[in-house]
Amino acid sequence: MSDKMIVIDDLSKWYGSFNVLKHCSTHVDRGEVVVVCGPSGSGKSTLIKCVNALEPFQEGKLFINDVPVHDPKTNLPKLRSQVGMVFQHFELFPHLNVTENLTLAQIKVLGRSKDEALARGLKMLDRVGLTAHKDKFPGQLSGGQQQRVAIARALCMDPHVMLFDEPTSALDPEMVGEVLDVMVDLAKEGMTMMVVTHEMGFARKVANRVIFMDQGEIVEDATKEDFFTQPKSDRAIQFLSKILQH
Amino acid sequence: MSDKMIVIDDLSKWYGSFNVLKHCSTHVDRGEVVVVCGPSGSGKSTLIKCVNALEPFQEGKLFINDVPVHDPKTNLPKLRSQVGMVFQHFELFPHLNVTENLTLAQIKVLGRSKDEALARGLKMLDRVGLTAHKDKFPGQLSGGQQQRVAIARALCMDPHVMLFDEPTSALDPEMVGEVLDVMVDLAKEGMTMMVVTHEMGFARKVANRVIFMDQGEIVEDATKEDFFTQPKSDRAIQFLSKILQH
Amino acid sequence: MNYKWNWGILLEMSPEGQGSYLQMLLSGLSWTLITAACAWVLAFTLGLAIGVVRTLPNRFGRLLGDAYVELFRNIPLLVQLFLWYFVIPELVPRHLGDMIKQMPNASFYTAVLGLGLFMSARVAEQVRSGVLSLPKGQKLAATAMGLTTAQTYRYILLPITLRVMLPPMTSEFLNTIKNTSVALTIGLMELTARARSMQEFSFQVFEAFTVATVLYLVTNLVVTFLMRKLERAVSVPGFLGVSASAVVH
Amino acid sequence: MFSHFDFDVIQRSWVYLFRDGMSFTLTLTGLAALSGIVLGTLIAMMRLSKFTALQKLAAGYVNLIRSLPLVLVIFWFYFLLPYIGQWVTSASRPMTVGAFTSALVTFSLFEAAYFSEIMRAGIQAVPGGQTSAAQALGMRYWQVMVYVVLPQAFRSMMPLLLTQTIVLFQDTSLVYVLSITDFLGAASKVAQRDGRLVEMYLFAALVYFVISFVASLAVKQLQRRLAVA
Amino acid sequence: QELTGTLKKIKETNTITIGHRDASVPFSYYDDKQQVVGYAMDICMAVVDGIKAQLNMPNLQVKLNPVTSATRIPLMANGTIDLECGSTTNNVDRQKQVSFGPSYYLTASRYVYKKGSGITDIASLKGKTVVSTAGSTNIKQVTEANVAQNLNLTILSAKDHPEGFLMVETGRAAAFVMDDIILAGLIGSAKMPGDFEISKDAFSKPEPYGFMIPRDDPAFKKVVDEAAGKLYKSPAMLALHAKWFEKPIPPKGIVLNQPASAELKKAFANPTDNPDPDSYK
Ligand SMILES: Nc1ncnc2c1ncn2[C@@H]1O[C@H](COP(=O)(O)OP(=O)(O)OP(=O)(O)O)[C@@H](O)[C@H]1O
Ligand SMILES: Nc1ncnc2c1ncn2[C@@H]1O[C@H](COP(=O)(O)OP(=O)(O)OP(=O)(O)O)[C@@H](O)[C@H]1O
Ligand SMILES: [Mg+2]
Ligand SMILES: [Mg+2]
Repeated sequence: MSDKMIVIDDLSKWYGSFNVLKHCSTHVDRGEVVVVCGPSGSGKSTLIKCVNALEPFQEGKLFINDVPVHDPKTNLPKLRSQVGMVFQHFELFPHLNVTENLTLAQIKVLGRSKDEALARGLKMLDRVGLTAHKDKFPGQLSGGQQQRVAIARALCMDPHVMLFDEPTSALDPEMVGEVLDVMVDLAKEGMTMMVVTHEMGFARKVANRVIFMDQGEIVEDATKEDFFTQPKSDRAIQFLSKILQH
Repeated sequence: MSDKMIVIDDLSKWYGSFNVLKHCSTHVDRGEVVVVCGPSGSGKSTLIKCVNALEPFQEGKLFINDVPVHDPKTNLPKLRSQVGMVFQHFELFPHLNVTENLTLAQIKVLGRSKDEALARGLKMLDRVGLTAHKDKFPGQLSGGQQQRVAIARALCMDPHVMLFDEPTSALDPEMVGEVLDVMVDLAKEGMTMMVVTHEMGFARKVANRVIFMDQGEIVEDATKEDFFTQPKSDRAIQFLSKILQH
Repeated sequence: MNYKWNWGILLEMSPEGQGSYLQMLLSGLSWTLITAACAWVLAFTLGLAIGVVRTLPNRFGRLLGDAYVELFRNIPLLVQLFLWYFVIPELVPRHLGDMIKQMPNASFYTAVLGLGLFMSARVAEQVRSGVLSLPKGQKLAATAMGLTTAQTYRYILLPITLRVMLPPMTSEFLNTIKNTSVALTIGLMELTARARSMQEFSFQVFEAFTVATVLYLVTNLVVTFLMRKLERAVSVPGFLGVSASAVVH
Repeated sequence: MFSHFDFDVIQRSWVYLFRDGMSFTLTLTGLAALSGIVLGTLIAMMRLSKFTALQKLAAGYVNLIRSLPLVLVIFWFYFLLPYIGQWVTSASRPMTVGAFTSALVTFSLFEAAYFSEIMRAGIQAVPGGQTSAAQALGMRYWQVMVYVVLPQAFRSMMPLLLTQTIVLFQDTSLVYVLSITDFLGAASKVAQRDGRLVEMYLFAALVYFVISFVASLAVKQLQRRLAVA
Repeated sequence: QELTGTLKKIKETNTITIGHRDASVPFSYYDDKQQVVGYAMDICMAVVDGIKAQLNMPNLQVKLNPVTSATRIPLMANGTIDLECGSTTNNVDRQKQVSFGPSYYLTASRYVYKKGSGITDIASLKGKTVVSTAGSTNIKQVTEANVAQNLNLTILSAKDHPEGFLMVETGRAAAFVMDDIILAGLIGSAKMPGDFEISKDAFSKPEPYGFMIPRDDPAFKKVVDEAAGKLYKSPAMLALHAKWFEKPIPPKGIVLNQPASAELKKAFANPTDNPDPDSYK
């Protein structure tokens, strides 16, 4: 067992003839928090989706916890169940109530008993502070609450690593805080995390490293300190100046 | 022929049980430019739509050029043809090209000949500086251009008075200027205008009077000078402080 | 009007000897409902399967699904029934054909099959557009949690789609009921056929068709009412179908 | 397997099939679609008018027609139309209505209920501001409708109207129950006369399929073009 | 004198609409050029000539309207057709709805089946599927016989005669119940005429055919009766009968070979619209 949780090695991907990802290489160590940022359309979402094989890629290698994702023989559903993922639009299942959202995959994928799954689900729900809402349906919750349930849902699976794709960008400003708080706690407890976000406050607070992407390339891959104080590329400088204006 | 172009006398209106306009009274003199402002939902659009009877009202009187709008016997289409109106979302007819947009009502409502209507249309189009675009369809024009065509369309009917309902608020900032310029010219040429807008620069430049509405009431009805330098009501003061921050 | 109304005819014995004309019409209604129900089971299962296949990434399956839908919806139902009734038995080996033809209630089975397949193409189209109208993220989220494609459809996509599809499914079911009347051309004694034979036996055209019309209207109201109840029973608080999730996004 | 089939029967009868049968079917489809769309538009306008009585009347009509099988409606009109004609023209005897007229009236009135639902959606999809703008220019209700709202509604609903017309084209085969010589009627007469059921019904199916399929491809093309514009 | 009813309508519209069949060989059917021909059509044209003479309208337009067994009575009742020339059995029930001109043929309700299918008589049909034409007297007779004799038949209804015959041809039904002369015409035009046989026993006595005319219109009926009667009593009638029943007929030139019976000759000599089969003995 190496200390590298995610290894991305010279990964390239095309949509038809459009080259979305170009020779990307990076890694996320166990317990590390890596923030990915960059302008819209630069390939951040695509990259993070490649990590748990939600998107196939044509070239390069990718390992999670030493399991080769690029290998056709790999049991992808099993691998994915060990990687938590949180989406921009929450993607809770609207026809299931909160408890059912939390337990479905535990039962169907991990084969846990109902009681076991429920216990675990309620524990995670408590962790994001929403125990009181356990019988509600997603449509009855605010955006911030939905996103916290989505995080709890991912945590129920006892993931080795958590992926976040702009978890706060679909939220009204007053709800961003409650979601970031949960994520900061997670990071502090030692969860390995790869987070696409423009919340530089979050990056400053808990990131170990920051990756900056532009036009499908990883342009910058630096420690948080280096990235904010001495970005190397012009594009990153430009991007930072725009983002930090707010 | 009195010198009052619009007289609004104790006008009240309800949507079901909701009282949108409460005992509104004011007037617009011939050649005068009156700006209406106030917070969202205060009833500005409703009031201006009552003026040319696009919205019916339940109580009070309203005269345009001495014609009683509240009288069921009044020929409303004829009356409306003498009142130009410009909308927030332009409302050009998307299936007609610019020239057809300009001539349709002249031909069908005023009974002008095609040639006559075309001559008048092109003259007005020239006035808003868009002659080059006469054969384009609305979808091919920018927002600012569309709004200028909409103003030209209203002017083609030789209106006694022009009503504007937030004519610039759906425009990208860089286009607001070109529309305001046209409106300033109009004002300077002596057109009677009633303008709902938050563009205080425009008000400062050409308004004779400013009306401030809140919760369906006309709270303040003052000369431009008085309104900007010594507003009477707290609500207007609050509103101005917010608006002028920008 | 040169027409002798005679509502009493409804209570007179029909020459079939199995009761009054009214009972004859009611037996027609029951054939209508039985045929429609059986055809619907076929249409719904097949339509669901084919609709799902058309949303899967497998190119070949999609092509096959598309071809199926195009085939069954571009030939008039009446012609399809003729193909099943008159043509197919001639194309299969003789003894099998003869067996099919001598089957008791052959027109019932043919109607169920022909109507079922015809409607399945329309159901498949609804299922496909229903699944595709779901936010893509739902499928991604399910996949990301380790659910297999089958599980994703079984537990996530189909339960949502079916809820969203209930109103269009109601009208497709009503269409199935109405379309059974086309099967009178292959001898199915459903409601319209019964009304027609009542007219032929008794010459009271308008009484016969008025009663049939009323029976269809009542059926329609009852089905609509039941489906509303079902809609309410499976509705999810705070979830108004796709439109609601579209607002969130 | 087709060795004992006689596809020559098609060659022998195709003039009759197309000259008598298909021309009936296509004329009926075309005219019924036109009048159905016009009527449907009027019904849609009634449903959206501010007069409750008109709304109710139109809604009642649409719901009634949509609850009935087309076959039943075809029978109804075939027998009832002469009386309706007598009543409308207040003549002393039932009006003589030919098979074609009867079918045309039936399909126009029947499909109008379906077209009206499409047009209602189309009219509702035109932004309210368009109506306000047209009214503000002094246009009357009919002018607003004819020059501003309906052209936009037609344009956005064109694919659906055409798709419904393809359905109508297929539905016309049901005049078979009245022994009218439409395309299917012609095919089945030849089939029965010459005992060539298999060949003729297969051929009829093929012809209906090709026409409907090509037409629906064309509609898809149009839809794509409208989506771009 | 003042014209009323159908005559008035014919006069005013200058057209008479004739309801015809599309496959009642040899009474009224389409030949290979899609023209309507037949024995009943020929008689009808003589009747139309009589009407022309009576109304003094040499240029009277004749409009043809196809009808089926199921549609002919409603269409006559609702005024779509003025005169129906086909193979319509004149019986008491129908006389409550429509009137008839003088009878021009007598035929009994029999059935056709495939040779070698083990059918010998009505009793041997027990439990089998039979077909008849929707709206015909025959389907009513077989339906009633089914109840009365407990035959346990499945009775299908065909839209028209060829469809009914087809059911037997393709094995969908064991027998097609119809007027025997129609059956003879259908067998004659079949691909394999030798395969079929018409039953000996019948579901009815020989019943008269007549052309339908609107009910309660004595003036019109009088004109029709007179014109038809004149033809029936003339030698031309037997020639006409021979033309359709003893000589080759279109489209395929088959010969039905059914010389006129004594009863029929009697009916020609004394034209009558009596619906009672026994009166023709
Ligand atoms: N299914 C697809 N087919 C074709 N092109 C795609 C597809 N999905 C994404 N793209 C393109 O790939 C590029 C990268 O997309 P991606 O969503 O990864 O960007 P991103 O960095 O996440 O942007 P954002 O900040 O807007 O979410 C974009 O140009 C996008 O248009
Ligand atoms: N058709 C309607 N039915 C019911 N309430 C309405 C209707 N139209 C407007 N209202 C309500 O009337 C009030 C006044 O609306 P109006 O559009 O006149 O406000 P406004 O001052 O123009 O606001 P804004 O600056 O947002 O345009 C609002 O509260 C609005 O919700
Ligand atoms: Mg993204
Ligand atoms: Mg407003």
